[in-house]
Amino acid sequence: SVEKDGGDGGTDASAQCGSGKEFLIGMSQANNAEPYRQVMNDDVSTAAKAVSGFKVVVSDAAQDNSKQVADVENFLSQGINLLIISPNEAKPLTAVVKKAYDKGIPVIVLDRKVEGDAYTAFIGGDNVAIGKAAGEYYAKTLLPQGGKVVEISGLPGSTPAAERAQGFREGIASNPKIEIVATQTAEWLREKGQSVMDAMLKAQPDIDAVYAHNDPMAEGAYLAAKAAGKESAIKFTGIDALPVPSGGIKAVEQGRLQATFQYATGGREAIDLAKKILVDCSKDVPKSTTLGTTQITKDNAAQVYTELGGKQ
Amino acid sequence: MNSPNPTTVAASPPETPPRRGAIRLPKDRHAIVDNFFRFQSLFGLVAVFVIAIAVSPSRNGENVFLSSGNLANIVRAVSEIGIIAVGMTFVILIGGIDLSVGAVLGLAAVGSATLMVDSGLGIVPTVLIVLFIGTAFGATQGAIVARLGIQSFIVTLAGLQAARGIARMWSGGLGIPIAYGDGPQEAPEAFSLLSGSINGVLPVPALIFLAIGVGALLVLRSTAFARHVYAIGGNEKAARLSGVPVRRVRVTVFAISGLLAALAGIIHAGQLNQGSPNDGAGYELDAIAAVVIGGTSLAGGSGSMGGTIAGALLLGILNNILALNNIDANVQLVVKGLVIVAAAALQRLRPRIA
Amino acid sequence: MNSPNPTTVAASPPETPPRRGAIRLPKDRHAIVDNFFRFQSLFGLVAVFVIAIAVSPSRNGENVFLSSGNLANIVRAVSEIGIIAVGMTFVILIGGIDLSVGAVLGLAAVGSATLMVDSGLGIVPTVLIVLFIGTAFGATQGAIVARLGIQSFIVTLAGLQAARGIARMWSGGLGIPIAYGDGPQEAPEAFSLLSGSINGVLPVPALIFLAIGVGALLVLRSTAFARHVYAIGGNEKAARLSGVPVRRVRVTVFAISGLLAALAGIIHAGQLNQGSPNDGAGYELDAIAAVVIGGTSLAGGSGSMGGTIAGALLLGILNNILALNNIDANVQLVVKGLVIVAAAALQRLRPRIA
Amino acid sequence: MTDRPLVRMTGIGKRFGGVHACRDIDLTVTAGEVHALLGENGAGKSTLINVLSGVISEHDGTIEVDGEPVSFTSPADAQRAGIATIHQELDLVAGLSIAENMFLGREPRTRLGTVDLRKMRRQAEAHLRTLGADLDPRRLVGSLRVGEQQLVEIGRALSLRARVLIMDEPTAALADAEVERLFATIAELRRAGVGIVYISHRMAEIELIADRVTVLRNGTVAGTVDPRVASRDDIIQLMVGRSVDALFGEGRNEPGDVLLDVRGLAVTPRRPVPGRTEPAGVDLAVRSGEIVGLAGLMGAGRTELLETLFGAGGSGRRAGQVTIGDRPYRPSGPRAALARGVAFVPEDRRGAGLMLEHSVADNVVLSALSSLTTLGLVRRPLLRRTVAEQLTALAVKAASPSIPVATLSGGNQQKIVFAKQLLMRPQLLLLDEPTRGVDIGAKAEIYHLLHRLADSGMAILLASSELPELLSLCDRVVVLHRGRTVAVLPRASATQQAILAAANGDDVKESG
Ligand SMILES: Nc1ncnc2c1ncn2[C@@H]1O[C@H](COP(=O)(O)OP(=O)(O)OP(=O)(O)O)[C@@H](O)[C@H]1O
Ligand SMILES: Nc1ncnc2c1ncn2[C@@H]1O[C@H](COP(=O)(O)OP(=O)(O)OP(=O)(O)O)[C@@H](O)[C@H]1O
Ligand SMILES: O[C@@H]1[C@@H](O)[C@H](O)OC[C@H]1O
Ligand SMILES: [Mg+2]
Ligand SMILES: [Mg+2]
Repeated sequence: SVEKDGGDGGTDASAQCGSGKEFLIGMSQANNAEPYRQVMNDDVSTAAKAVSGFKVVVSDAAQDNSKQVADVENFLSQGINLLIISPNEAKPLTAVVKKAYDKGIPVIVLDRKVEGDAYTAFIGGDNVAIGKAAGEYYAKTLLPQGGKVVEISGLPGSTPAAERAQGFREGIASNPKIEIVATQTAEWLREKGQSVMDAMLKAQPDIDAVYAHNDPMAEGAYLAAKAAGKESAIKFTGIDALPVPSGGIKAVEQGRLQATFQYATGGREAIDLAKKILVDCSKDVPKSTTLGTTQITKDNAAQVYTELGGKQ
Repeated sequence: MNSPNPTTVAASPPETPPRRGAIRLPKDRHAIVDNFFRFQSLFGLVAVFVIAIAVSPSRNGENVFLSSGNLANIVRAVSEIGIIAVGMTFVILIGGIDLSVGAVLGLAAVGSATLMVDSGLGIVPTVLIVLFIGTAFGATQGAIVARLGIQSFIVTLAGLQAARGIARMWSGGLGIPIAYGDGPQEAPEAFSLLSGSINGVLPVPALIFLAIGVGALLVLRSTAFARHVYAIGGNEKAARLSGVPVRRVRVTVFAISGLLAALAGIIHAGQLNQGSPNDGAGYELDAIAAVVIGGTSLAGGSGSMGGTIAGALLLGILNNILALNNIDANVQLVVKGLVIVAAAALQRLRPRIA
Repeated sequence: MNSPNPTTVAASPPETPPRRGAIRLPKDRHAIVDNFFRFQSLFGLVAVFVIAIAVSPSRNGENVFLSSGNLANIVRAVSEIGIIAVGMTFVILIGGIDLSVGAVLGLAAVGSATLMVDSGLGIVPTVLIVLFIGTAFGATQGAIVARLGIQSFIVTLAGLQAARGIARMWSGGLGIPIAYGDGPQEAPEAFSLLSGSINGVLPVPALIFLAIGVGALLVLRSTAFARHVYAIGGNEKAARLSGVPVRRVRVTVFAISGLLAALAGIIHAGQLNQGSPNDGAGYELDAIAAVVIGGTSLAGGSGSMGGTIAGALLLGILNNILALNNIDANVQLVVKGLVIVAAAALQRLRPRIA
Repeated sequence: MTDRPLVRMTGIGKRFGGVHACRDIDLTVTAGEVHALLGENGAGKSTLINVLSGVISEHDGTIEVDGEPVSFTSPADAQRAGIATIHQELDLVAGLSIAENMFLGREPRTRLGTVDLRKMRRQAEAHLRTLGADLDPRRLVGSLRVGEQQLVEIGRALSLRARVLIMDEPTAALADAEVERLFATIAELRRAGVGIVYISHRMAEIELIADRVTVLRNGTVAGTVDPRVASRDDIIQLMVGRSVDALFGEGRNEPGDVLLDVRGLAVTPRRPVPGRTEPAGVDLAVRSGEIVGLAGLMGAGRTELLETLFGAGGSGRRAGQVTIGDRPYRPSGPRAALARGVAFVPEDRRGAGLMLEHSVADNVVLSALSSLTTLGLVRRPLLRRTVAEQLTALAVKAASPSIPVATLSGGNQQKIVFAKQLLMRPQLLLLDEPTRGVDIGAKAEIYHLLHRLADSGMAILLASSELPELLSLCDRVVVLHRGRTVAVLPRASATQQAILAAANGDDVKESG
């Protein structure tokens, strides 16, 4: 008989909670190649080191839903005590996350949701809100007189790209003189940001600002403008604000970007929750935590960098 | 050297009844060695399998790697790559390559989801349409290769881009989730069987992969078509002179590859309950790797389907055992590279015929 | 047969005047056609160039595509792929393939940044070390191919993974930013020249690409090494029997590919002011595409460096003109696919020799 | 049997670029005749039969089969019309078995639609048996010797049961015994009313089996003669436009010191390759200025011996002693052999000798590159001059040095392989079937050339399956049997019978 997998009851529950025990935490990452996600891994690992008994294993799905399903299955074979997952996409990972959850393994979902409620907790930012915050910054602070904006978007089809585009439009709605003159994708990548900007500098006469869906693309666009001698005439903003040397905060501090908006990884928060669940035996953890964003400009860059524990 | 007397070959008069014994392969050392090496395409797989058992962690005294659930997962995880690799084997045997398979998988996944969810079609029409799209896509590429004489690498690289672009446009760029039920915007429940298992042991995709694999193995063993495939890859001119319909075979081969990539896409959608235009990115390299590790030559003309199946399983076991041992993802990359070379070296132990 | 004394064959004194007339191409229609098709590897480039001019938007009455700044950008944008493609041409000419180049680029970019910023080395030692690493990596792959007889596809696919893994471990997974200055953790200012231009017109990477391209073109035209490369790709056995040091040439060719990939990595770091382990992902396919569009056969033995350079520029122009016209990303993919096939078809117009 | 022609070709013409390979050729084939086609290398023989066999579909002129005009667009068309062809170059698929090759494109099917392997094997075996080849039809063609492959090609053509059978140099790779068998088969076919077009450069064969001879010259018919009436000289005259002078026995210089000395050479391969006969006790010596022949039946190990001497044989343990000029000689590979002044012309020119798609010039200079370069840079003018001289000296018929070797006629391709090795100015020249497919005029020139090379002090070791060639050319003939030296016959005592007896393993007293 053919039957659907999963839902076969949670007998294989995680080890009993309590202090002084060893816990294996599986961290299933969607794609290590993105700096944002690498930092998320680092945040998880660093935070876990501070908790005695925690051991974290990170797997990399390299942007492949199927691979991520297999990664989680492998975690289950090994017998992890808790799963942290930053899903590549929601729907495809829902079933396997449910499978883990139904086995009694606590699951913390980071950054992108899965469907339904078969997980222990979700921690993530709100991309529409971030896009909106950026839009409002454009409308009120960056381009109060209006101007021509070029949008460099993330990977087509990814939710953050869609939501950041949508939020931004909501944010600039209050200032009709702001015009998005072109949108091109650079697939989250710095080098693509550069080459896309190269072409746009030719095609678009008077660009006032570049709204990039993340910092690497903003930096790439900046480099292109610099090569054309236009870096001071155009303003650049990004999103992510990673507290690492190659991140957006430093770029703001050093004057390349005008602003960036924090997209928190939730890594530390996830380990905090894990500790509550595994060590403190807490039954009642918040089902959903939305991480706020911080607007970073030259004024607060250095300070935020330190606050977030950025390495000098 | 107790080979049959070579002089008799030339000198025996026609009346002499053929020395039957001499025609058979001599059952001597060479024959044994030969027979042993017939299974060479399995050497790497066996080696990796044995190592995997040895280094597997154990849980509650049980070897985790060997647990039936884990083995099932392995076959399930390689099933899509495996199905694609079966089609790729035909393409590589004629000396071609098909880089479009991953993108066709994505297109098929999007197609499956859209047709069922948005257009409200049933499973059978959906599957037929999607398989047709994949086959037509492959056949078109094959026709371009065969008619215009452009290298298949270029044609299918372009095909990759085109299929990806079409899939993105069709889906609006976003993954199309598949919900099951009888309502509008819902897919027939039966489709979700693709993510199920037979008796809770053998995952359906794994079953499909093995069925396709065995089927292809038989095709390659016993059809005239297969001989034409080998002939084109081995010596195209000889094939043409012998009246092999070279162009038609070429088109057929690419059509098969497209068909199987579309099938993998349907399975992909069924397993993941979604069709996304980015599905299958990079699968082409994995599939080619499976074929080549299986001992098929990229130059065409030599190789086997059994090798391909073994190659796909080898890659799956490798991924699995590295993960089971909690190897860091980056270190995994390096180890995987080394093991792949070692496995490929095992497949080559036998001296080549000069 | 009024041939001169045949003993001259072996002992021929160079003084014997050769019968010039017999060797010249007849100056008839065929010769003209032949000469025309000698430049066939440029056909696609010329066509795409003309189309680009035609469809380019114009600004203040000026053709945007043709503006010097834009043309410079195009060459800059393809310079890394172009440099890699030059190395790839050698590899493909011997009938191999090098999938590791993108990863080696990433490794080299990380190396450049780390050595200058973290280890405080100067530009010259940094560049030398990084180039050495790339060369050694390539040579190792070549040695495995040559010694163990494993197909280069597999060896370099493994190499890709290994290089990527090493780069991630070396850099901790994140990009290493390059700041300029004299302080600690700062790279020498001169390194930033890589992102600059000569006289504000010719970008430095473009210059390097063109220099390497022309250099390789001359190498391929006039060295014994190049003839060995072609010979191995044309008929390896014949090459070996003719005394070509097949293994050594093979190792050298992969070493060149590694060297040039590392060079591209250094340029990449210099252009982006950072070295990230993920740099160069997928560049291998673009580089191979440039080579193949340039008319070099993946079967080895035939092709030209001029074709490769033209192929790289063609791809660059294509990307540029699509972006200039602000074409939707998904449509771009499809259009790109179609144009690539059309360009490749142009390169094949000439009737093949049966 | 009637005299109504099975096939009538009228006004056939074909150009390749600037080369007019055939022009205005008429040819008929009647049932039950062997119609021989003769001509120098490049005369247009293969082109003409390629037109008839559907390989070349665009040409001038008309073809009639049984009086009906036909136009073939593919080899399959011609096969359907009852015309089967054995092409000059071996065009088999190495990765398929003998049976699969013989039935490629028309595999017998079972009721399930699968290939009827058993039937295929049985029929393949039967056809091979007619030719006296005792081969397992399941063996891969890639593991066969060249001669065996030739038999498979012939068997394949026979299996088509054609009414017109075209044979383009079918015996080039065969030894005498197989040739006899083939002729017996041809006689049977002729009796059955099959019309045969037979191309060969071996005059003796033509005299033996041809009913009619058409001679091509420079792409046109030079004449059609009755071989029973016309003399060999007449035919040669028609072919080359002059008579070919008597070849041999001109005053030869006294040979010098022993250059190559081989004693008890034996190779035990690390992993034996079925069908290869490695040296298993070879003794021979070649002096400078001497031409020594290697004789033996198919598979006697001549090729393997020459390969071993060139450092290109299989790897394995080696016993015995080889010296060149008194210094031990054990090359690690062809490169090392060339460095010691040893050159090798392999038997399989397409597989081992040439880069077919590359230009004539590139092929000619490949071995000698180091003498044509300064600091790794090729000296073009010198290269061009050298190539021109070599082509002229060997009378290669090529439109230009820059055309691909693949477009040369078979015999001219052979000359290119030759030219390449001679450029190395070796002290020892190893030749494996050097005149295969070479026309009679060119053969004579090669013989002259070999004599002169020997006179200039070169040592030559030559393996050939054409006994007359060995007998007339060599100072001594070494006979191999199963990889061992079984006889060394000096010129005086070397007769066809003596060689054959030794080659068959009959006891022969060593002499000389
Ligand atoms: N495909 C081709 N392209 C260009 N030239 C060709 C081609 N095939 C044959 N030729 C030329 O046509 C002429 C006739 O060649 P053909 O092969 O018919 O000679 P042949 O009489 O069979 O000689 P051989 O005895 O050496 O086999 C030669 O000059 C040859 O170089
Ligand atoms: N089974 C095999 N696998 C690979 N190569 C083979 C095999 N059998 C023969 N050969 C190769 O074929 C050639 C010998 O076959 P060929 O037809 O030349 O025999 P021959 O010349 O009649 O006999 P001889 O052995 O005396 O040279 C050699 O190059 C040999 O290496
Ligand atoms: O840069 C980030 C990208 O890598 C991730 O995939 O989505 C969120 C982005 O901010
Ligand atoms: Mg011929
Ligand atoms: Mg031989």
